Amino acid sequence: MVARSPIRARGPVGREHGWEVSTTARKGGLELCDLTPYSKVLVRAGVLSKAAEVLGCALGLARRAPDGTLVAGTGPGEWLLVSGAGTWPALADEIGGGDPTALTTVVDVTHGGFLIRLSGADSRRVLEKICAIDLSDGVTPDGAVFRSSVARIVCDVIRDDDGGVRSYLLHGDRSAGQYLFDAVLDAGSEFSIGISGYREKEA
Amino acid sequence: MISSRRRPTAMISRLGRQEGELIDRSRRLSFTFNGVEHRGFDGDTIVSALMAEGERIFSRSFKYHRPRSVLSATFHDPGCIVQVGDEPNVRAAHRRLRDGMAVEAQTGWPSLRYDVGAANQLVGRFIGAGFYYKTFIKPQRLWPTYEKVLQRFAAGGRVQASSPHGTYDKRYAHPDVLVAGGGPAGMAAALGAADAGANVILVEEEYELGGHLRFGGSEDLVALRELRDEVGAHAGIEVMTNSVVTGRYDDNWVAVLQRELPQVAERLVKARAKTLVVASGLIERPYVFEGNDLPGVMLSTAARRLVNLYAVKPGQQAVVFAANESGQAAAADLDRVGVEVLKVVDPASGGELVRALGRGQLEQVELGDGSIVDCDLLVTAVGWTAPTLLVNMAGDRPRYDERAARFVPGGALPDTVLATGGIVGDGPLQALVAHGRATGTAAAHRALGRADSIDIPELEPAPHPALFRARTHGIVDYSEDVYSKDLVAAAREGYDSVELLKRYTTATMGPSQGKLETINTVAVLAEATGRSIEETGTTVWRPPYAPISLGALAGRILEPVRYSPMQPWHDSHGAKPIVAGQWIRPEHYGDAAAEVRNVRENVGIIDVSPLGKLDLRGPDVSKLLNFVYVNKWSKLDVGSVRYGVMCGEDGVVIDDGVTGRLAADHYFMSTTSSGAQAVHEWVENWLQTSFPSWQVHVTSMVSAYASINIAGPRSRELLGRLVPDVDLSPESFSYMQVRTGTIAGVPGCHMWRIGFTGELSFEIHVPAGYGLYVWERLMSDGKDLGVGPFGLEAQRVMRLEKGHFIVGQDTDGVTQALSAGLDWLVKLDKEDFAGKPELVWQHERGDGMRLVGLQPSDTHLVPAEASQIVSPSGAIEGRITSSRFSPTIGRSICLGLVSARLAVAGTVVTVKLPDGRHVPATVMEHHAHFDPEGSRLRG
Amino acid sequence: MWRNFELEKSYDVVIIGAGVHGLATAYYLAANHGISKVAVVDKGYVGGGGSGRNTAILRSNYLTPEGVRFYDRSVQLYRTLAADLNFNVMFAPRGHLTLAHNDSSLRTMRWRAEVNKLQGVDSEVITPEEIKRLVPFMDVSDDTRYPIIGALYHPPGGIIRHDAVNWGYARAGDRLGVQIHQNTEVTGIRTEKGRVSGVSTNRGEIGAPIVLNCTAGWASLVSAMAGVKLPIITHPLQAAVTEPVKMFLDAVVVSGSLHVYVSQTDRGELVFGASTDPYASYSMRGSLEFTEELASHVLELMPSIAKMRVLRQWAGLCDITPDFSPIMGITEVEGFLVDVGWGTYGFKAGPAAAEAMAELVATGRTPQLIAAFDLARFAEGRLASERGAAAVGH
Amino acid sequence: MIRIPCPNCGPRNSSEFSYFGELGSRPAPDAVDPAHWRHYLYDKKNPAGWTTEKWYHASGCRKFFAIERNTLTNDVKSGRPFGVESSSEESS
Repeated sequence: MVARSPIRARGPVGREHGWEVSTTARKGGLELCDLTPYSKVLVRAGVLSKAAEVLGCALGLARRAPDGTLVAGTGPGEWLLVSGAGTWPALADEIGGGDPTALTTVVDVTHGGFLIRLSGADSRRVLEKICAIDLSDGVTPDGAVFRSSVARIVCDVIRDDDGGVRSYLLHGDRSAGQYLFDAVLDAGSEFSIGISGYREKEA
Repeated sequence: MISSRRRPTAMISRLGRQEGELIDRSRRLSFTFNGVEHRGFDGDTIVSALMAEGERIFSRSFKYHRPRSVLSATFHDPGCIVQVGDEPNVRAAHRRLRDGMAVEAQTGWPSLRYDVGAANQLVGRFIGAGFYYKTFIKPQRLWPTYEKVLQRFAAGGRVQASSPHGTYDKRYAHPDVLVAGGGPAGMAAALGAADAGANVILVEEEYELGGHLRFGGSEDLVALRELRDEVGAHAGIEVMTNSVVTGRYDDNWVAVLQRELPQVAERLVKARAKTLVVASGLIERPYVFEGNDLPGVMLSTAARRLVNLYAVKPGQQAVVFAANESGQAAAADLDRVGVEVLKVVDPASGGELVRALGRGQLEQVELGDGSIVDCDLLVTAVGWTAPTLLVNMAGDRPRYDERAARFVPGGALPDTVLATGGIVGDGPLQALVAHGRATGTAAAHRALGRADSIDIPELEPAPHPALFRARTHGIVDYSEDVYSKDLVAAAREGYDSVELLKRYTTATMGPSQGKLETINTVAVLAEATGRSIEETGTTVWRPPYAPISLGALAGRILEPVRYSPMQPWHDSHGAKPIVAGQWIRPEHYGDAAAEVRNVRENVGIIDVSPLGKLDLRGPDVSKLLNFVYVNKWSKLDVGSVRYGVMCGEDGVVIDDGVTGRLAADHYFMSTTSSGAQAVHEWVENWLQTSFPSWQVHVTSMVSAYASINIAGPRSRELLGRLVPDVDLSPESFSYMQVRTGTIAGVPGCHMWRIGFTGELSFEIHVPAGYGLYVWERLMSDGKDLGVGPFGLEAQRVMRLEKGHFIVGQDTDGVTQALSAGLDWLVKLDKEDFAGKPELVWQHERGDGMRLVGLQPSDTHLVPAEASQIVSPSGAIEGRITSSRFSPTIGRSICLGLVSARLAVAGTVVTVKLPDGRHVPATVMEHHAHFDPEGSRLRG
Repeated sequence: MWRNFELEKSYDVVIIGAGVHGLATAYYLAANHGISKVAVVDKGYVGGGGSGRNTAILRSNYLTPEGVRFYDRSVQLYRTLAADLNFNVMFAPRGHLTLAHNDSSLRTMRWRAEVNKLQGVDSEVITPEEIKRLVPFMDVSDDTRYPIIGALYHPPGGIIRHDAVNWGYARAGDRLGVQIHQNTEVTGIRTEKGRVSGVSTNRGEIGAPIVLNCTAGWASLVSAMAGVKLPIITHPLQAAVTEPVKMFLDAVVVSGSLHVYVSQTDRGELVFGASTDPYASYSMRGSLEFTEELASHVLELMPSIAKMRVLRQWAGLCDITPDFSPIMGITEVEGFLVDVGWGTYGFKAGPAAAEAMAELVATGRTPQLIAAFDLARFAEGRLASERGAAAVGH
Repeated sequence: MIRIPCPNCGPRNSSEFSYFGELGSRPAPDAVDPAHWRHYLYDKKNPAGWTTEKWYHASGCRKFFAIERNTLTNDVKSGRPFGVESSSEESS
């Protein structure tokens, strides 16, 4: 039994948590990485609900829970939880109990989306070729979240710098994963973008 | 007669080093012009290199094929448009020379020098403006023939079908301040804005910053270096040279075209500028007089550019008609480099220019005192045009300033747009810089939301004599070959408003879009009609400011493509791909009929992943379903699924699909593939805007599940081998039910007993990451059962055999639910649902079209889809909407929409085939041609 | 040419809008029915609206029998127009191709072809190879993003010089006694007891027992002056033209799926259009995204012309009706007639609409040719089914 | 590219949105006569000036909202969401 990302694994291939992944080593610099195997959970609840309080993250912002889960406020009353492959974010269980005052929904969307990470000092210059949002630090600093069109695909974009290096997570509809991955690579070719393999415990 | 071109009496040659020259004399480049080898320097434009080598004619005019040379020596020079390799219409007075360029003149047959088309000059006035409208009228059938002849004279270069697309790019930018124009005022504005803390983009059309300072004297060059250094050192300013702001659209959406970048041919920058500073400078305008298009007649700034930027001597003996300082400066430049300035004619002291004379090039100038001066260069300096496009696009209307004899911005700019430099007014360098700086600071303050006001010094247009036309008539529009006489004649005919005149004569419609021509057109019209220029008004400038390639506008090709998780398998198993919206799907794997037979006899699997899938949760889902579907949903048991049809508020069918109830408050809806997004929006629209109190969460799951339909008599056996935890027996899992379980070890799969094909079938929805794995397991584990893949074509055949309609194929944009034969489904006794009133009325009327099954009498004749059903008199009574040959029952089968009165079983209708034959077909009792009772799929 | 007149106190007929519809209606009133005490009033200049802003494509390959019959009449009138008006309108029937990129659009093409043939109009579905022969620059390979799988070929379709048509009708009408009043803006429409009595303008009052609304872009606002509501939404429609190059494209090419149409003028320019702007607006300022979309779609079809440059873009206003079909004929206000709601099809319909409207004015009876396009159809639920194939279709 | 002020996401390019036209109100389906229903379906005010219309942020928050827009200038006043949960907002 094997699960596959919509993005064709390049270079040497291995298995992680039942997913086929690329094991190409990181080279540093501007790079693009397929993290689709990560667990992704969509939470819908009222903005004033108990769930919202537990998630502790307003629309447009992301934070990390103690267990490492990335919580992103992706819409009004909507959150995306990202945790390591094969895990289930503890937060999802905390809020899953239900709220009698407002409908709360927790949906596993791990298989519904691609998740890729674009990182490197030039990542902004790559992204601003295909995304109309202002990527300056003043408008979208580290921890900023927005949903918009990237290369004509709707994506959740999370600015999630990696040890001081500018980095973006892109999450969108799985079927367009290969297309978007290629589009980012194409936009990044001017800046010598590279591909790196799957990284564990990265989120 | 053929006009000939004599060699210039003396070779126009390269001058010694000029202080502000742009050429790098250490870097020689070679290129060809009309196949002949030439050499130039790095930094040369194509035209400066050619002129340095003695070439003078770069094109022939559009209508009369008159020889054309340098006029303005700028991008907009109408006489300097050439073909470079496979690139047409290159601006040769702007484009930098590159080693190996193959430059060709675009007009002139058989050559620039001996041009047959120049014979048009003989007929002269005969093909003046409006000529076409008044001739070639009879006989009318000959117009296409005349047209072909006229087309040969079309201006412009050539495109080639073999040209590669090339690399183009786009990017977005979000500057606080964008400055359009990198002359002194523009540079100062950028500095003023950046010093105030703004992020600035500074855009300059030329290859380097500086504007007119570049071809000025030593003082100008010193000032230029200072400004340029300061700009270059400022971290807050991004400079884009050889770039042009092509337009300012609503909400300060500013388009910048960057040309000739290292890795891309052109890049379109789309900037959302908080404020825009327009510093587009001034364009020198030509003077209208007889012979004003002769090679050797040029503008003062053209002469100064050639001399100072490219060290090219534009002539040997010159007359300068100087109404302003620019003319005086040109005379001084020419004198300095050894051109014999025979006469400087100053209109302020009564000097008058009457006409230029010469055959093929300037030979003599006639002045107002009757004197004739032999010369090969005539320089005119009669005033300026403010290119106001960008401020006009921001809502400003130009106003004529009579004192300055030019149109200026009208003063009605929004807060987000400011102007500085020559477009606003004139002044010494310090005044331009001061105005630019203050304007830049003000722009930054507005962009950054600072309240403090900035004092911007006055900058007024300087008085200038109103000189437009001499006492002779000449060319007004060089690229269109429109003479002032043509304009006068057209105005007399009644085309006496500037818009009508423009359209009738095509003046201002050529490559420079009126930058050089509009003011003279207006002035001549004003003169002809006895109105003032102010009363006459000007035409509306239209974007883009400079032409922009289709490649740059298109940018990278970003056409999203969506793939199913099983696409790699399809690719490696010979699937013929078909484009279905953004999706690529298998049409068949070689033999659709065999795929049909295999499903009917054994078992087949089809990838239906693009199906719309909506996860619906909450206590009010059944209310929602009751509203959006035409049938009833209140009593759907957990574990059951139901078919539903959605209509718009006009009763027209918009989608269909099945929805299952997975748990008390959890439903799963499937929609058509093409309707997936529209249905999602449709559902959200009702929920959010009409029923906000209903508690329903909708999540699109299109991509979350790989969807596979397993169809055929052996489908149960096949699926059973992979499913350990669900009892698939008909007793416990009957038709129109849904179960959730494990398939091939993959948990959380939904299994539906439904069937579009009419066979016993299971539609499984597998977490997408496992889709390919499960597909491969179905293929390998079902080998002995004869499992095979089938594609869309086989599915289309089988659904037609079964009589299932396809929304958008068997229905169209006006097909209401009852016309689709859905009387059985529509529940008019429901309190409310989308489109209900229209369906109530349709039911009462009972008219319109009806979808029916049809079988042609000739069992092997398949009428093409869209064949019309006609009455004996030829009136249209319906059409075939779907047709195929059924391998299962061995005959042709159809669905069709027919008039209600024909929709009676047994009626024989007449089908008109595309080849004209009329054939009979019989209306059937059912839509289904095969197993109408449904015993197979219920089995 | 046409003359300028002082406004008279009253006319037999006042026509609002000096575009092709208004000018041609005036001409046919005078030429066919001897009614020449007619004023055509316009707030701008002759042909300054949609009639001078369209891409001048003529065709009759519509989807419904009534649509085909109607537009075919228009093409017939255009064919002889130069001789009729003694003004060369430069009609060039170069052939018109509507590309199909998928099964469903190919089916619609065949549907149109079959309906066309039944009305005696020359239309045929052709193959990619035949398309390539007609348009050598077209990429008909099947490895493109949206492969071309066929086309509706309509040989009688072509292009014309739109200004010449406007001016030709204006000149001819003027010669027959029609008065054209430019810069004359209608500010009100007067009615008495449910019938029209005249119009108010910025140059004074005019009395008239019959007033025609022949405007585009402003049709619903003008009708509202008479108290008549129209089911119209106004959207800008943009167009663009490139720099000229030597002739390489003979036919008119339309792709509904890619929302683009293109032809090459005798001057060598490519003229492009697309679908209407995505939201209602009276703005004619144009947008950048229009040219971007246009370029990317044109290059899908003809990738080798990437180096051609767009020289100018502009916009006009289109009055879109719910069924993408016009509204012609009487209204609930007696004497107030409409010839509106043309969406993107107005120019090509001009002569036939005008001929029929003139007949309606002269005889008081709605000609059969336009009966299906009455205003009452919306309230009565009898929409014309051009919507069945509502893609771009210029 | 005009900007549309999404009440949730702030101003965004109009290409991120679907346009749903003038706001109208749906007649009760049982009492309605054809003329009124079709007035609801087809008739629009189509003003040259300010109008209230419905937009959907398809590429963003996926919420419907109403804005005031001037159809001559494309000026837009801030958007207002439909049926928000906080009781302080009026739904329309």
